[in-house]
Amino acid sequence: MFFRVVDKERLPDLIAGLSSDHEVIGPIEKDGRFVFAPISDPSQIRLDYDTTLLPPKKWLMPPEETMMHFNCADEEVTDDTVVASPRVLFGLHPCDINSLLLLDNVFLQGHVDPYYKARRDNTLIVGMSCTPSPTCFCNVWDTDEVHWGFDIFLTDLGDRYYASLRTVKGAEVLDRHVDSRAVTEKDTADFQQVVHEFKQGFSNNVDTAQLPVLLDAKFDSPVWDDFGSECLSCGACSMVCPTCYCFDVKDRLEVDQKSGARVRTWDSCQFKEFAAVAHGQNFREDRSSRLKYRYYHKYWGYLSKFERVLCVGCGRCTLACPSGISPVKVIEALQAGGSR
Amino acid sequence: MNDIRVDECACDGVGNAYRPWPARITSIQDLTEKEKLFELRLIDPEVREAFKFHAGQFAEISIFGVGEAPISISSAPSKQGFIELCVRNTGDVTGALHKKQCGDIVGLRGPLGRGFPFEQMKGNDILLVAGGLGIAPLKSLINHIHDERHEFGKVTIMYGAKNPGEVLFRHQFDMWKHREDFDLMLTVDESDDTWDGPVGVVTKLFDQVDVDPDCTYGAICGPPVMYKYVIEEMRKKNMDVDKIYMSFERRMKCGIGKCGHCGVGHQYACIDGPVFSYWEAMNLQEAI
Amino acid sequence: MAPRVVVVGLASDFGCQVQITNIEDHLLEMLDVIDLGYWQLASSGHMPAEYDIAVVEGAVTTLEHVELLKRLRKTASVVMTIGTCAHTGGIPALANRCDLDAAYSAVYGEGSDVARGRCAPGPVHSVIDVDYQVPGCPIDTDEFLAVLSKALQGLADPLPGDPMCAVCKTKENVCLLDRGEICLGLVTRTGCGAKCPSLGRPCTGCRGLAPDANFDAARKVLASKGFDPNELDRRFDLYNAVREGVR
Amino acid sequence: MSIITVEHVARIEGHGTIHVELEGSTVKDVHMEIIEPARFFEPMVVGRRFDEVSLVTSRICGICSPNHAVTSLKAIEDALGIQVSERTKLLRKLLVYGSYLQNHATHLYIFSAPDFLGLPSVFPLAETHPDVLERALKIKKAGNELCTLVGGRPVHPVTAVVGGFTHEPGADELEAFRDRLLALVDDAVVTAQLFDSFDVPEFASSCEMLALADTEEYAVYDGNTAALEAGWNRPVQEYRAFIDEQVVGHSNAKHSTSDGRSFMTGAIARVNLSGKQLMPRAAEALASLSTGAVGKNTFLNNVCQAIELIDACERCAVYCDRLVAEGGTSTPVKYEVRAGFGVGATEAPRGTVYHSYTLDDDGFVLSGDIITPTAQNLGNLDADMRAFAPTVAGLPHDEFILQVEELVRAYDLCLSCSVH
Ligand SMILES: Cc1cc2nc3c(=O)[nH]c(=O)nc-3n(C[C@H](O)[C@H](O)[C@H](O)COP(=O)(O)OP(=O)(O)OC[C@H]3O[C@@H](n4cnc5c(N)ncnc54)[C@H](O)[C@@H]3O)c2cc1C
Ligand code: SF4
Ligand code: SF4
Ligand code: SF4
Repeated sequence: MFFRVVDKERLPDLIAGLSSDHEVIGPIEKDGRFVFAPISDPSQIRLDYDTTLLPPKKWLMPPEETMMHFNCADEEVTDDTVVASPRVLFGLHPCDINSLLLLDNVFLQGHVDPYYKARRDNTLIVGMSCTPSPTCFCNVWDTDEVHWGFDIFLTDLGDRYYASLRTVKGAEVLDRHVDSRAVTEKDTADFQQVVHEFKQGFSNNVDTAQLPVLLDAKFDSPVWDDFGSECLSCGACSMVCPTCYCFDVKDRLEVDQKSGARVRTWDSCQFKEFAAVAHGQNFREDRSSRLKYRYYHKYWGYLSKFERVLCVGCGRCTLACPSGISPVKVIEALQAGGSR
Repeated sequence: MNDIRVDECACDGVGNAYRPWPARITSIQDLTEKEKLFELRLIDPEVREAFKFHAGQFAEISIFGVGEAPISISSAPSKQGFIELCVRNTGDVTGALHKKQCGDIVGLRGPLGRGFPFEQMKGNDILLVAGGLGIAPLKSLINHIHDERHEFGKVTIMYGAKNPGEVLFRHQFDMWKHREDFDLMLTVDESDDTWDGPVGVVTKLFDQVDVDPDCTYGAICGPPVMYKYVIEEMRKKNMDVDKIYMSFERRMKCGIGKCGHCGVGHQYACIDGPVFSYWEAMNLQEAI
Repeated sequence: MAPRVVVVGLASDFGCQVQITNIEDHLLEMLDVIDLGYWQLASSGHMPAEYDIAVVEGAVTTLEHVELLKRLRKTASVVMTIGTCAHTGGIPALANRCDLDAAYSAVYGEGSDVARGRCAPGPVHSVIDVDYQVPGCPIDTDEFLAVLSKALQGLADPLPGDPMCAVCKTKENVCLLDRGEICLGLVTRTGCGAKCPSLGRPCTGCRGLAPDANFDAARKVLASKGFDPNELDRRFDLYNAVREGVR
Repeated sequence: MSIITVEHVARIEGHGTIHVELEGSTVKDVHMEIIEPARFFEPMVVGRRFDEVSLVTSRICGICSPNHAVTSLKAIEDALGIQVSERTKLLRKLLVYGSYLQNHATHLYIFSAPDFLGLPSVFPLAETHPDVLERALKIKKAGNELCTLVGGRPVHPVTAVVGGFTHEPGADELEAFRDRLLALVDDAVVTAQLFDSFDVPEFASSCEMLALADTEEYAVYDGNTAALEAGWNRPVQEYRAFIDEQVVGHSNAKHSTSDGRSFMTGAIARVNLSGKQLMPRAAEALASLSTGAVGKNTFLNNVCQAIELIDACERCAVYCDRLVAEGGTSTPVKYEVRAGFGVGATEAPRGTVYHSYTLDDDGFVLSGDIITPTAQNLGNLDADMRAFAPTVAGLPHDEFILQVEELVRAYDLCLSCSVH
């Protein structure tokens, strides 16, 4: 990786430059919180954002997307293309960039998911350093740092950015759109100082020792019933999670009943029908088993395949859950062993 | 940068893995009141050629406007160009499929999942235990063994159905029995006057067999409640935990490890299974 | 042959039938795939003797309605209800919360002779079996078309059973509970695209109780946000006064 | 004596039966029986909180739901002493006009036009007069979309709450809609010409006419109630003093009188009272009517609705522009909950609608009173039928019935409203 330094005042140049041939998506304010949305004017962007309501996954795998159009009479697919236009995801925090790496594992390995891949291939990622907020616990999973999965990463040094350039594309757009200069020793020293302070800023320090073992060993723990009784099975946690990727597939017919579209929508393992099969059998009928499964899959199922947990500690689920259920509380309860 | 279209992006060589391919129904056989046996032939020769499967794998059957359903392939991998599916009418897709006629077209995607370790099983005795519709995936294995019968030792099939009317593939079993390729043991939960065989759950049949645990592979498929009891019997016969295989049914939307529905313990039934060894299954929460 | 459809209104504001006329862009296409046998709102003519699909709007409030429904169930192979009135009793069923006789006297005066033959307002499924339901006050036209399509194909009723919040999240709404309002999306059946919360108004429960709702937990949520937990029940009554009728 | 009944009269909103008693060809009695079941809205709002009232009353009618919502909000605000912003008023007027476009297009084309074209419904027009059907659906759709733009959906607005709106359309949406409305003016003019071209009987109702009237503009949201013949003009707060309701034996809906006289409310009353305040193209259409003036021929209510369509398109375009240009906010104003009594009135497509509520200290409703346009018009409809039926009693049976039905439909009844 190599590095450049960009003055803060010059940042709008980068955004404006990127806008000339990309759709630039960045954090903007909405009703006192933030969302990733198209930026029409660089001044809209709010790089001081804590976290967004929905994670960046929605720009790679929208909540609802058409997979193909079909014709019923001959069971023929008439169109299964998706057009992915060039995009920049601007200002992603390390946790969110890491979340994309976790999604990549699922969608780009084995049978490649062409819809995700098309968008991913055509998306440039500009990361941005952040300040820990009370619900963050990325430090726990080492997802507070990111070393791959972006084109440019900007670390805020107060009056300037320390820009890490990961890809040729990243280096090229930076060079093209904005004045930058070489890194001095002072810059790197300031960078280290900023990172050091950042690492001190976390308030959650969850004990994750032997989590997969705990999940198996305490599979029948009353902890799950306690959380289950408070869970609304609303699925909010899954929707806002940058790493939850489950989906449902449905066919929709046109009014003429002759053609239609196969559509996928975000789904949640918290929904009752999620694991129901024919003949009235449901593998996860009760709330607590569904709530447990979400953690079980995140901290063990996924880990068993990809050697990482399926959580980046962004805290969105904590903010979204009406009942205040959070990974931090769940893991702590499991570690403590008893009920909450 | 330019727009990228899905069809331009290099996927795993076979194009869009979610895209069903048209297949023609070449024959339909009524098996029971609820089950029919469909024979399908993929229309595109290239796709047909690429459709190479193992016993225990499944396919996604698609009827546009209704949806998709995962169905085990019942025919033997050695049978080229066609696949057979034994389908019970239980809902939307299976119901719509049951309404189709010979010559109609449906969508097909696959083969999917991990099947039985056929090569590894060679040279051994085989004990297959099926309950009800569970015979569907096992039939592929039986057919395959049948095609390479000389590679196997003793082959025993235990099959339990609710009542004589629900016994699937009776005709074929009679044929095999006749040729003494297999030891076939059938039982029903409730008998009627057409039945002169054993009555009771399938595990009762274990009293009647000798198993050499050193060289016997087990294969199980049936309703969820069945596995525990069958495994108990197999373990009583000292069969190794890693020589017992079983196929699981879970809800599935994609069949390729993305949609998340078929989670069983820390695995996915669609790509890590649907066939698991008992050793694996023991380590899967909520599996058995 | 296109199945013959009759559209019948019980006690309602006709809003859902109006919503059918509001399918402007697809109205004629829709009339191509069905044979519209009877629709008092839009066409002259009498109810035919034979029909396949009966679409029912409105709550049951009179003995005549009860008889009519029984007749529909006998004749039609498919009964589909549209709207909250038919689904839960809706707003008309709020009348259950008042003394009907007193209400009657209040509206018509003591001993009046009109509006007789009434019964306690309730949902259609309290009288006959229902095959398909389009909940909502009023119905969403797209959902109506989707359910109609399922009915035409004979597929299972696709009514979702989960609460509203997940869809609300996908709309990137700041939760109204966090903005100091009581939102019934916690327990209300999803399927409307979280329309009200997305427009800044709390969910009022018009789609009925989500079968998998956790009412107890939702009361606790309200309490934790500083509201009176019983407000959940009181507010939910608005469209769900016949609570045991909520499916 | 023979009795003719037309049960469940088609193409009206709600269930009603026309009852005619004939002796030979002499009409002995004729009236409208409202069999739409009673729905008890007034007792139902009792005990609900003030901020739930508009949700309940909106469900009085699926067509004029925006009017019931807005009217009850006005009544509640009156009770709580809330003054809403100009911007809120403008948005509410758009909602009201959205229901005009929607209602008038539905009533004219889907309910009434088949009468004049000799068809059972509007749908066969798809074959014979596709342009007419297309125009009908286009206007109707614009009405729906105007309601959706402001209220969030065509029926039962979501965003209108006590004190303001929870959401309002963006400037780009308003500008796009303005363009669309301006493009619709010609369609509305053609509609007026079409209905002007239909033959209607020469008939003069003996009735009084009531509508809101306002010095500022064509009244739909603000204003006092004015009487055309009696010439008075009184604040809506006094509505109980100038409208009496009576229970009549044959109807689940009550009948109304003013000063002992039956009266008419709706488009024809508004055009008579406020015609001078119509927008230019609408005024032009009114001036060029083949009948010269509308006067008191209730059959001409249809044409008056068509003229209001023109006016609505022109006027709403201006409102859209003002909303873009003027700024301000529609965010609900702050208020305190307290006891009180309040009245609200607006002009619904079918006439003036009045709501009033008494609230207790915590803002729960102690009593409510609602008078809908149809409930006001029914008495006059019976009077008109009694006057009109004998003049056509000599016609062949089917034609006789059709003429009576046409009169009924000209009223654009909303029976579900009438039995609120
Ligand atoms: C690996 C595998 C192999 C199978 N092999 C066979 C076979 O050989 N023959 C056979 O008849 N059936 C087989 N099944 C079961 C078959 O897939 C389901 O019965 C079928 O999906 C039901 O689909 P449907 O649309 O007809 O029913 P639906 O109308 O979708 O549903 C009926 C019920 O089934 C549940 N369900 C919905 N989707 C699924 C799903 N994808 N999987 C399971 N249940 C679901 C629903 O919750 C509902 O309760 C297999 C399933 C799996 C996972
Ligand atoms: S589980 Fe929660 S904290 Fe972890 S990535 Fe998902 S939303 Fe963020
Ligand atoms: S957000 Fe909370 S209440 Fe909702 S499903 Fe997730 S854990 Fe349960
Ligand atoms: S606003 Fe309502 S529907 Fe949306 S998340 Fe919050 S409680 Fe759920």
